[in-house]
Amino acid sequence: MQILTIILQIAILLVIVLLHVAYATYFERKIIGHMQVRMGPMLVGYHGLLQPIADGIKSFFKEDVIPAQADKPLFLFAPVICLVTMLTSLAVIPFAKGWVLADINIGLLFIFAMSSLASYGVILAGWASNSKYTFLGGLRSMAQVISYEIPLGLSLVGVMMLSGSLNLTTIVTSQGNSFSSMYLFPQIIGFFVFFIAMLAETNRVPFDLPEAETELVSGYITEYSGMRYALFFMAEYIGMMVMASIGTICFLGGWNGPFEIPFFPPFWFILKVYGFIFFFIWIRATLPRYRYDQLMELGWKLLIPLALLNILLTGLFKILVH
Amino acid sequence: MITLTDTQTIDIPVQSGDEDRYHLKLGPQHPATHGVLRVDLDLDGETILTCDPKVGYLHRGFEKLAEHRTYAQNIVLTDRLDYIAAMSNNVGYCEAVERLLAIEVPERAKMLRVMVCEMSRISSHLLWLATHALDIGAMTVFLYCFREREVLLELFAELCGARLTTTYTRLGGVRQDVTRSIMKKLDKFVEDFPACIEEYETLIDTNRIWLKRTIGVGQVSAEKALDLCLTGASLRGSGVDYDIRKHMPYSGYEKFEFDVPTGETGDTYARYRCRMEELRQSNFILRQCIEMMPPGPILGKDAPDLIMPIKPANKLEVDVPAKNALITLIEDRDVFMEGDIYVATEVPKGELGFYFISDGMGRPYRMHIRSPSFIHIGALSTMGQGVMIADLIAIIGTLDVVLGECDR
Amino acid sequence: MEQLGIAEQLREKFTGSILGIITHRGQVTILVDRKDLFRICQVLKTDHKMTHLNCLCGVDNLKRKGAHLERFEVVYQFYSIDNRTSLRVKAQIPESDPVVDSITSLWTGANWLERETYDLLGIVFNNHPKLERILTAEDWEGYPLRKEYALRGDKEWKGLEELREKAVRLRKYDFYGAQIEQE
Amino acid sequence: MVNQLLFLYCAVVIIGTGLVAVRAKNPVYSVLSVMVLFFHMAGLYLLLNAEFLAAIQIIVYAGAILVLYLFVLFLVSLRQEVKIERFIASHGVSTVVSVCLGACLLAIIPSFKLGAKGQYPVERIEQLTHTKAMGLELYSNFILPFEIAGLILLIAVIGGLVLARNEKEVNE
Repeated sequence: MQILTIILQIAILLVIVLLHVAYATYFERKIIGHMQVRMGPMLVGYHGLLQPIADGIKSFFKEDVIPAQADKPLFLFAPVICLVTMLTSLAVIPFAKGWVLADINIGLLFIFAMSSLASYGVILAGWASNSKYTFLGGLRSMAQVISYEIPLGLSLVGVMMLSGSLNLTTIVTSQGNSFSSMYLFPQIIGFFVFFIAMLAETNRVPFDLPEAETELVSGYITEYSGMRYALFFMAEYIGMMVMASIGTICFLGGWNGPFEIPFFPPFWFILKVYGFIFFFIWIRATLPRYRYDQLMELGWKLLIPLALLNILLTGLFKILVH
Repeated sequence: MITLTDTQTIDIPVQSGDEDRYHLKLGPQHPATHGVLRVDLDLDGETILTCDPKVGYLHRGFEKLAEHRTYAQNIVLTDRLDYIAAMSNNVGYCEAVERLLAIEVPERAKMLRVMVCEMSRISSHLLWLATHALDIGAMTVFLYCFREREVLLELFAELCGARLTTTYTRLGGVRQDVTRSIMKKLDKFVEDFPACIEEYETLIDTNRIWLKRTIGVGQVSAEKALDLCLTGASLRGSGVDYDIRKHMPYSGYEKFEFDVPTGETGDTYARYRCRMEELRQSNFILRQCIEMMPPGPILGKDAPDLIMPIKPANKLEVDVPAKNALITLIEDRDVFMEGDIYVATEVPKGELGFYFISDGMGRPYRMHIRSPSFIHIGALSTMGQGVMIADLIAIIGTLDVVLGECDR
Repeated sequence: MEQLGIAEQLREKFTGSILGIITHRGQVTILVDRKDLFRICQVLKTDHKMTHLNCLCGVDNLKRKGAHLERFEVVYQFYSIDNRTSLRVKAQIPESDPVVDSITSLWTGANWLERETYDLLGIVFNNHPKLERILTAEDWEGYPLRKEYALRGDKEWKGLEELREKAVRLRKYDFYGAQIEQE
Repeated sequence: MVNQLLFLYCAVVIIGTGLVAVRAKNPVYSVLSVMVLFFHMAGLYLLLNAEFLAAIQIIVYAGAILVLYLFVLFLVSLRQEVKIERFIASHGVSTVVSVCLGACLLAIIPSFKLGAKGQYPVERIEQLTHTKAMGLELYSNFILPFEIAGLILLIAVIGGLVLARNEKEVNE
């Protein structure tokens, strides 16, 4: 019985998240469209509202082209790795008090582990396609993941120190209810580092080097088509959502809001996540792309020292308070 | 299955020898090569060791073709050179032929030519800015530029019926006169455009990432730029004040007031600044055009007919194209004298030169097109050495090449 | 006229190598012996500040009659940005030995222009770093801009068939270069 | 019962993937099977309630170190690697070595004692949470070895930097 409930919960969560993914693409296109003096999708449904469904149907029925020279098992498996790891990390995210599939002690670490595994999908996709562009995309992704995992982890150490826990629910509750007690304010440096590292971790502009369109055609997904291409896309958007959720939980006080919303406790959480995603999209419409070495420089020479400084300051602060 | 004992030699490119090198053939189908340019790269990681551009995928043999068509028929070919600024090519070609055949052009036609030239310069620079920014990753500028370019292309369509392949000029003048509605729309465009330039600049000009990606990238000194035979904004970005509109004025450019912006550092950013300044200057010239447009005919009195003498009457050998084309022989005119001429015009991409040899017939004996893109791509192998892939893309963008013009 | 002055100076300096000076429509052309071409270009670049190479192209004179004309000529157009003067230099090249010195060491930009001339006309440039076909395919036959070359041929480029054959042949191998068993 | 079944599953998979890692002809597959192996190692840690260790196992070993291995693999010319003969030529030698190793492993089995002993039995860890228990232990009793390990790593990092820099200068 218990297993059945869990399966039901998982199913509900999956459906909701996948719908969100579908409509995140829609909103990305709409928002960027309006930022770029055009309309975005307009034809399918009222103001293109059914566009994501049409896209889904299209990519589902499209031919799945597998290059003759590709390493077939890995080529087929790579998008699945991406998607599964991203979906798995959803399990530990608390959407509201008690609204979490698995309230484990090391929630934060679990998400790190999953996101670092997602890079295997990218790397293997790049290698297995047996194309030079995908290979370079995979190499870039590897280097990027290795270098940005570190500041991403370090930026959250401050939060762990303040809350004294790796459990995501505890992190939210220890921030308290009021607006001013969000970790955003004591951890402003950490938030800055986290935000940039988060963009890099999800391969979004200005760090979209693994799939840099004008340099590497489409990077690691150059050879993919149809549903497998869509799987990568879904993984990217779920990654965005997971990262936005982590940002919300660790810095913006999770589901706490100025007042309680009856019957729907995750309201504030979802609102904050939407805010994050809007930022993602806004940045994509605005910024140019970094160069590979500049990206490395930013990661190693700016973000990691800043994150370490943040840890030091937080430690000093804790010592002084006690 | 893998069969380890099979080590037969086959043609699959297996890396061998120098393992540090990674060969990448960038293009000809690649979003950032502006057409069908292929660049053979030897990479060490992401750094380019050697860079070898390959062209010719769009070679249509215009120079050969031109020898079999009359001067007037060849105007159509010039549309297909730099298809982004066809007007400038039309004007450049006609200026050259008119110099060769000593044909007078009336004042109004000259002014109209300047007008369409500057319009196409703006449209070409807008496309350059759009794609250059897109290459570097800023996608919004792309659509902003296309918004303004659309106005210009619509004006072209209204003027001569085509947006890209205009064939607007004729030997001795232009094909169509402007209407009042065109002038009104152009006036509005000229009025609004400076604000648009500022809009683009607010988006990218002071962006830290943009500066990081452009300053110091693809740097060439003035001496090196001359050595590489760069022209246009690519040369002026290095600080050489060479603009054919000032140096060898054609089509009445000497009557206009405008500055030639030059850069100092010769890097991608300097060239970007130069072209942005050129947009302003072109707009200023357009303003003067609107104000100074003289009345009068648009076609000179001694403008030749579209039909031209193909053969001197005493020769009777007939070759294939003359048989197929519906061209009748008319009497020789004395303007068709033997001789050669090189006339260069300043097109958006740089110096577009036409070298003609006439043997006294209505067809060029030899037409050579000095296309800026061809020479700029030739410079790529020098400029692209030792940079990273992303920088190479930026350099291809900053050189502003069009492969139709390069391959001819 | 300044251009003529330069031409005269050159004639004094390279006696015997300057075969003639032609003025047409205000543009001055000097015909030079191909032996001294490189040195003349060098003098033009250094002494007369002709730093800008406008144009370099070859011409096939097969159907053009003239006392001074050989089968081919190579045309160089120079411009001095400082003095605002231009000059055209033509070197005559006989059919039997279509060779001329390369000026790539003076202008790197001449590299591709010379390659193009070689590609389309078959004029060989001495000391050129990489004299290969550029606009046409590597294994193209004939030189398209020569006057005897037909405007329209009657057969496909032979590389096309080879490519097709190669594509069929390589289909038999997999990622590791091993032979795929036929199904 | 469930725990024991899980342990059995993990152990079998670990042995299987370990064999695959050694036997696979394609080095990329070797690395990938090692990754699966690390996963099941993490599973074993989880069975012992050592969730922190499990997470670190995945983050550090699977997420970072194996990615580095892949990096190196991709940088060497892989297709040639695939074609050449395997590096151990004679099966005799390898058989002897592995039999000896197996014997060693079997010989130490009796010294294993079931159940965790000492200051931190499973119940205590469950109560404290593993992360906290480990942190307490590491930063109190084992602070000196911890610092020494950190120092050694620092030296390695500096050494790597120095080596990389020297090579660059030589190249220039």
